[in-house]
Amino acid sequence: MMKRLIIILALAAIALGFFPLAMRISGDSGLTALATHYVEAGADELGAANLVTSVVVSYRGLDTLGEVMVLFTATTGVTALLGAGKSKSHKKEKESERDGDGRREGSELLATGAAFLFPILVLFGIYIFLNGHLTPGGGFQGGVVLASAFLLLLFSDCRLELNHALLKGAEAISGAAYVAVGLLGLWLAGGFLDPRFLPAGEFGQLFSAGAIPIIYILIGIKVGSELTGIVDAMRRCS
Amino acid sequence: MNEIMTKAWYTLISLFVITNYGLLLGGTMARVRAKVQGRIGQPVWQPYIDILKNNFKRTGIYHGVMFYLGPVFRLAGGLGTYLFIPAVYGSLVFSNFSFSGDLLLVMYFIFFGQLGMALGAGQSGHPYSPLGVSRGLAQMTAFEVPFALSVIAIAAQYQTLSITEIVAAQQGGILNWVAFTNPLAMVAGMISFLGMSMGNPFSVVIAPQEIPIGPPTEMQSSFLGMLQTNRAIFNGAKLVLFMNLYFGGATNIWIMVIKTFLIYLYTVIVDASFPRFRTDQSIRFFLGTPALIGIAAVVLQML
Amino acid sequence: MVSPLYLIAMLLGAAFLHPLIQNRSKLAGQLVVLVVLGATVAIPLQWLMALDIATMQTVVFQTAGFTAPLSINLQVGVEESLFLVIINGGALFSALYFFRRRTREWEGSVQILLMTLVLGVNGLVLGRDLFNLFVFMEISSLSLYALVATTKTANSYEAGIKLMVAGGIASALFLIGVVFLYRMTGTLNLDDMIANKQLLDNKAGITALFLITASLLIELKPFPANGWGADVYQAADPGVSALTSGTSATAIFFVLYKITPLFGFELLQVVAASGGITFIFSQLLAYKQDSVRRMLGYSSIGQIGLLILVVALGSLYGEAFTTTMFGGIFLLVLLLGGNHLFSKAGLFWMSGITGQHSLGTMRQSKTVRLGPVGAALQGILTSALAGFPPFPAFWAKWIVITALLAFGSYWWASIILIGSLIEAAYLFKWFLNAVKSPVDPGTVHDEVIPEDFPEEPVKEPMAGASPAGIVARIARQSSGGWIAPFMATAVLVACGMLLATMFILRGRISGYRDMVLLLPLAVLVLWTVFDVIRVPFKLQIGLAIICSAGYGLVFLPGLDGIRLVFGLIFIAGSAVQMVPLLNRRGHHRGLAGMLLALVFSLGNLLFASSALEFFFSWELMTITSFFLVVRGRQASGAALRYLVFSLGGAFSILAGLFFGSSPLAALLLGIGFLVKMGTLGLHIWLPGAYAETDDDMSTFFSSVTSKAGLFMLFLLAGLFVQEAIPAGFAAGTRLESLLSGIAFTDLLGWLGVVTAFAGAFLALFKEDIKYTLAYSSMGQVGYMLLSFALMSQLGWMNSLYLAVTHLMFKGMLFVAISGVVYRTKTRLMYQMGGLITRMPITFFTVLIGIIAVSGVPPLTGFGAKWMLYTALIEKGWYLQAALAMFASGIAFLYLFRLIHVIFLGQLKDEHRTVTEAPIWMLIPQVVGIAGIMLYSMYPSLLLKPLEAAVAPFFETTISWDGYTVLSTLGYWNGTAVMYVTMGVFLVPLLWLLIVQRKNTQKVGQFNIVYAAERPYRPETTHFGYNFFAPYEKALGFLHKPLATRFWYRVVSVAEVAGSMVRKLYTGNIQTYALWIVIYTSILLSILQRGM
Amino acid sequence: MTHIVLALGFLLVCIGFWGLMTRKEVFRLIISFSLLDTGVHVIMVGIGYVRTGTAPIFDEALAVAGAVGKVVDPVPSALVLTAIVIGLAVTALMLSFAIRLHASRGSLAVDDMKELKW
Amino acid sequence: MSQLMLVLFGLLMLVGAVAALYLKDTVSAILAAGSVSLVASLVYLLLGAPDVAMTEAAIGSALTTVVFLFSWARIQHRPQPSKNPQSEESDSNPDDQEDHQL
Repeated sequence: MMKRLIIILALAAIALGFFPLAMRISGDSGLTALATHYVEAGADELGAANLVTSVVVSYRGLDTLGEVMVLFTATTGVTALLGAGKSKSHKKEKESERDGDGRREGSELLATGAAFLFPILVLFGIYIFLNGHLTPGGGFQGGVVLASAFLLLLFSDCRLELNHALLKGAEAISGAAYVAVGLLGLWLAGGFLDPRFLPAGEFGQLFSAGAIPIIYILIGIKVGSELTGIVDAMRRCS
Repeated sequence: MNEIMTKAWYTLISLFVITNYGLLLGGTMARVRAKVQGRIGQPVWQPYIDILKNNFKRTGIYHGVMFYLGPVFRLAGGLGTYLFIPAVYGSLVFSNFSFSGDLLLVMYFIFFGQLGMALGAGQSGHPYSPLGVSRGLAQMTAFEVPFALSVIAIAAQYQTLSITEIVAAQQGGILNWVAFTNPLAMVAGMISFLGMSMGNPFSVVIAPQEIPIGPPTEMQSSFLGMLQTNRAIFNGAKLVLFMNLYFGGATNIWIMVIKTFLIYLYTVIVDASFPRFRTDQSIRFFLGTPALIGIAAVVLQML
Repeated sequence: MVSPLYLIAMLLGAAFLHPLIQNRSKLAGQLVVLVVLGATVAIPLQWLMALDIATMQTVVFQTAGFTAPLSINLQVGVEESLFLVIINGGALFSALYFFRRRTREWEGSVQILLMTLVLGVNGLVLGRDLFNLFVFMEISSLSLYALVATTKTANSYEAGIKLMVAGGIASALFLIGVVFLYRMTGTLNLDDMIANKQLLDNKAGITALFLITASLLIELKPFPANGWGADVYQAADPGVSALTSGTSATAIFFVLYKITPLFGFELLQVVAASGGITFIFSQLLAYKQDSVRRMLGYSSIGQIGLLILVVALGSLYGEAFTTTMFGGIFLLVLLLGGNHLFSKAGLFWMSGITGQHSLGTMRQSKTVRLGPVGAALQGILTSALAGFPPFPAFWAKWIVITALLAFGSYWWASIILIGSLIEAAYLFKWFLNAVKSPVDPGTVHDEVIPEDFPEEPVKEPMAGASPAGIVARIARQSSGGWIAPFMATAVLVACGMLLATMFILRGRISGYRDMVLLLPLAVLVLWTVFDVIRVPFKLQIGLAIICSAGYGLVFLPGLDGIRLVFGLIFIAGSAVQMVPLLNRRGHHRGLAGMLLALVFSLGNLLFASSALEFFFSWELMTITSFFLVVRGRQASGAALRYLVFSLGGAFSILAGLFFGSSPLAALLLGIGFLVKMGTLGLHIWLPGAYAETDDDMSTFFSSVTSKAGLFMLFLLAGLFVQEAIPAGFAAGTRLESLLSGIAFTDLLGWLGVVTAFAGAFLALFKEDIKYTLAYSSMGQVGYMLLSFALMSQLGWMNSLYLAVTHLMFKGMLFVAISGVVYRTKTRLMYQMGGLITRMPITFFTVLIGIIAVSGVPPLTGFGAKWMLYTALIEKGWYLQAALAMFASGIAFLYLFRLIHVIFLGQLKDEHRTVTEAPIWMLIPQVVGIAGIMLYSMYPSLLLKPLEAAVAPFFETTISWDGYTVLSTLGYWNGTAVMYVTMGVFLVPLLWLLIVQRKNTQKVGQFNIVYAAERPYRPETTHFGYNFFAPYEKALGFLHKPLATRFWYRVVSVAEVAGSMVRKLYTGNIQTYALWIVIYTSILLSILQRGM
Repeated sequence: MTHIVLALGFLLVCIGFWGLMTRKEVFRLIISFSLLDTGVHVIMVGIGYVRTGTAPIFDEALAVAGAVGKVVDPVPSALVLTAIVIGLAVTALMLSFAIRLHASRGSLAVDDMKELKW
Repeated sequence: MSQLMLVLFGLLMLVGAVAALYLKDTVSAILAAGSVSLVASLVYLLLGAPDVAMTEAAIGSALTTVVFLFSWARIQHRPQPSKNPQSEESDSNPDDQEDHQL
């Protein structure tokens, strides 16, 4: 009880500390200088309708690259932690399950549904990251949708072995390609990750905004394969 | 060259006097002691007989180099101690080699003989010799403390460490003696003198000799003779030193004889009337009251 | 200039593609990692070449074709480049370390994670965009999280979760802070934000800044919110710990460093306090640790705390730091950070390679842990971490303390020094545990006396002597794993040498004399090379002797006065005392070099022209002598004490150097020098260090090294004349009149005489001969101190006279005794006896030695006594004189015992075949005897030069009459005394030899008193044990180890504090989280209260 | 509006902290953690909010000219996007640690995680 | 209007959050936490951040929940440690021994 009291006190102290922060901010003070610049000039500079995308992919492209890296690191860690056991013990477990009563497949309905939904989800995912520069959404969201497509497959059949080589390959190649696009920006345009080495195209069209769609495609593939990897490493037949 | 010859003669005379005086004093005191204890005692010249007898023994047995050299060290220590003290104030003959060093030299030269003897005894291989040495040295360090304090008080009083000058400062009447100008120093010094002469109550040092072992047993013939000679000289030297320090020194040899006799008598009387301390008791004793008296003497000089 | 974006792109690409490469070929995968990491070191080096270092030039790189603040930018400057070089260098060595582990499936991921980690930290260092920093922080954190699990133990998972929770909280705080900062300043760019700093100058702004700062601090594991950190260090693979403490923490620290320009006064104070508290408490905690890795972990936490403290203080006291030393705060941070990175990583690797887990079990297992190479590496790394010269931390420590004291920030300075001391204590404790030989219990501080008659002396089992053991050791030492710590060591050594050259020379190479201060380092390097190419030991020592002689010939003639006297003691004395080492057989790696370096650093004390140069030599002396003490068979406990006390003294000196000539300076410097001299109260290191050192090297410590403190006292004598109690203390009270007028010299005088007494008294009761001599040396140094404190011509002359003669007779005694110990294989005196017949020359040496030491005329010792008492009485220090006399009487006791118990009495059966000491040990003895005899015969030969040496300081009070020296009180004619003594000695001798020649006869010792029968065992007739029993009975209460007890009390206070603080770390993840919250909330409320 | 959102965010953060410090099971800690994360994200988005603003996506309804004042700040949105993904990464890694811990210790109770201390 | 909705959503989120902490059944707790994210994405929509809303919905509520469920399933599947609590540690001991030999 004492401890809870201390916790409450400490949290209250922190909340009290936050108070001046919150009081400082209001929704009426308008945009910051930086945001104003983005809003005013962002569309011209990059030709992407979705400003958030401009910021994410281009202005703060290094962040996004780092973010991909974070995900990659996490995937590496997760597969190292969980996949490591798989190579020996996990396989054994699987065999024993196959022999024993653990042999439970996903329900018939789920299997059929998955087979039906899989291509649709994949297409949807691709749509999301292709249109990232025009509408809400982008590489990450699309990647998640892609991953969920695979997730569905995994749900439907727990013995399904994904093609790890392909997954890894896609992950590695798309990552490297992202870096390569960044370097192209450095060589052909203003700087690293500058998408403007491709023509800006017509504002609001699919093929516009320079290399932003390409970057989002690569991110989508990369994120999709990474998340699939994580989920795959974590799953167990249940 | 002539000077050196003269000095050599003087030295011989001085040594001759002190040796004979020491031997006779020893003989006399042995008799006094016997009388006190109700015995007849030995003749006064017994020490001469002992020394001659020992020196004419046919064989002298020794155990090794240090054993051999022990008596030599001892006698050299006695001779040296005496020779660094001016025995009679104003006398050229008895000024000895006091020009080579002051009181400090004498104080430290006393160790020379002690060390040599201790080493010689050590090589005898008998456990009792080092036992005696251990006791003797331990006690020595203890009685040195009041003595040192007393000497420092005197040196502070007269601002000199030269024995000759200390004696000179005490001339001109009995009241100029340190014994009266600085009684505390005198008391401390004279108590430590009791320890130095190793009579009762501080005689546990020579206890191992009383059963038939220890240096007088181990050392015999000419070695023992040397030791006995030394005892006479060394005794004389110490008496002279204390006389010089506390009792105005002597302007001629007779005064010296009287004064040293009285000092010696004092130790013998104490010796005869006290039982014996254990070594640790005597150490504590010397570091107690006498040391405090000595400190008082020194502090008086500082004020 | 290579764009930093290539660096990042390269790392990214390599990490992404690594799985594919790894699939094809493992070797290729490893090569890629090595090449990429190598490039991460090479690229910053290229920047350094391109940048203008003098102006700390920076170049900004934009991304995405827009300029900041629109886009993210990276900044490459001198600071960034230097930090990247060290951080990436550490990571590169880590990669080498990981390659050692040929473990299966982890290999690929470890390599990837290593690269992602490096990417993260590079981004952290280069990035100038706050949110971008967050992303990079997450990259490096996640890599670390995953790496922690490499040991795959439950503990590592537990630690990983704790780490992630803490890291998660930190990230949350960071995010909130960043977004509020963005809202308030309208930018995420750091430079923009610094330009608009005034926008943040309100409660909300500071709070937002604080959130970021708190997040960084939490990542850097502040006390008390750092339990998870220690857990991680304990559980993770040492390689990962090395990355955590070195690479990652250093980079995050750099972020903190980057954002400090944003901080206001209050925030800086809070940060400084947090850093300082973390530093001191971590050291306390580490001291209490039994787990090596946890200990190292706390040490890392503490070091980072120190860095934080330094940066915050540097910003607070800007001017003080920038003006005191070139480069200012950045140089400091670089030195401290780089030093910590490499040394700590190296130590972590060492602990991993050797599998050292727990200090406790190391103590139990009786195996040699480290071979010579390992010991050397660990020794260097430990010294570097503890801040010994020439390693970077030494210079950093110097700058920090200088600046802090210049600014008057005494508390911080003392906290840093105390913390460093504790750190050195436990680091070296570990070092000793790791290298010590199996016979060393590590607790020997005093003589060890067996219960009764001992069994046969135990022969030291040859460690790893069995073929299997040898093979195993070679395999262990040649395996690739050593590369990483070796590289770290190499980097540290190289940097250290470079810095030493930089700082010491400071561009003023005007001749070879300026190089003299660097000689010890050169010697260490050269002799290490000798060891590597297996130059025979005797040749090494021979060269060392020649070199010291050469040093003396080249450099000493330029000196005069007191310096020359000490120069002769340090150099000539050492050269002579090296001779016994020629007696050794086999290889003794590092011994000759260390010894020569010690001699040279001692000599260099003479040439130091600035405080820094002096302190450099002083510390060099400390560390080299420590490594020499360590070599003793059972010396590790004693060595540790020696080190801690020496270092404590050195720190006291360091502090004292900056108080000008105030009483405080005198106090601090005095304490430092007195520690070295081993005066009473500060002496408890002394007996062990002198005695437990190898027998043939004790003599250096006793007769040479102990004089260093004395020399410095002489050099700074002016300081000690002043009154000890500053004016105005207790003004107006009676206390003032009582205390005023007490000068330091009065205190020193009493201290000296009490030391002299205590040394003699303690020596009295020792059965172990080397302890006897050690305490004897302590007593002798007490006399020197007393004489010095007299501040009179005669006093100083005596002090120097003692220094010179003590060198001769104590050196002689130690060498002679080492010969005895060498032959008899025991150090306990009562186990010897009767050796005079077997070792006559040694006996003679000892005889001369003890006569000289005890001050019995006619040998040199008396001169010292004469001058001492004369000077004391002249000065009016009567009571001191009396106590000194008592002490010298007691000295006589133990000296007699020494010679008697060893050489006289009964010869033991097992010593009947003992032969005279080897020739190499006799040579210095003969030299010593010759010296003593010469000076005894003609004291004026020594006295007159000494008189000249002190002539500039005092009015003369002595005069000469032929060979007689006259003082105001008395006189002394050493020559005459010698002649008289010879005369009175020769007469009886000749009497015996000539007159009584025929009738003397030598018989065996049992012949008389035992009537030619032999007692059962010679031991029973040899009175040697507890020789001065009556003294013990009478005054034994005086030799209670009060000082030892006092210092143990001090240590136990530290330990109790450590164990109390330890209780904070319950191991409960929620408690840890709570601590984080409490830490944040407390700092926050302090901060807001301060507004 | 902004203040409500900020308060909501802070409350979520506090609930997250509360769970982190009181729930006795590692799995719940991770859940608390993701709540805390959500709270942080809410705060961030709340800060980017501008009264009467719409999404910063230009289309027929929103022309580039005069968009200032009509749109919310795109920067926090971009930041949150990144933060969410990072949060997922951390959560996934935490979960895998939890799985391994459970596999080796057999327990996820916080009180059983006391091997390492002092 | 939107403020009202915001408050409503906010309350929903808080309730969900508390439920996620205090529901006995872990799966329900996971779902509650997921629902908090889901409502959060609605809040983001209200706040004019559809990108964030989408991401939160996809990642925060969907994927995270799935990952939670998967790992919970995995933990549930093996309530007992493989053999004894120290097994994994003992597995790794060969590593450490290798250290000693090297």
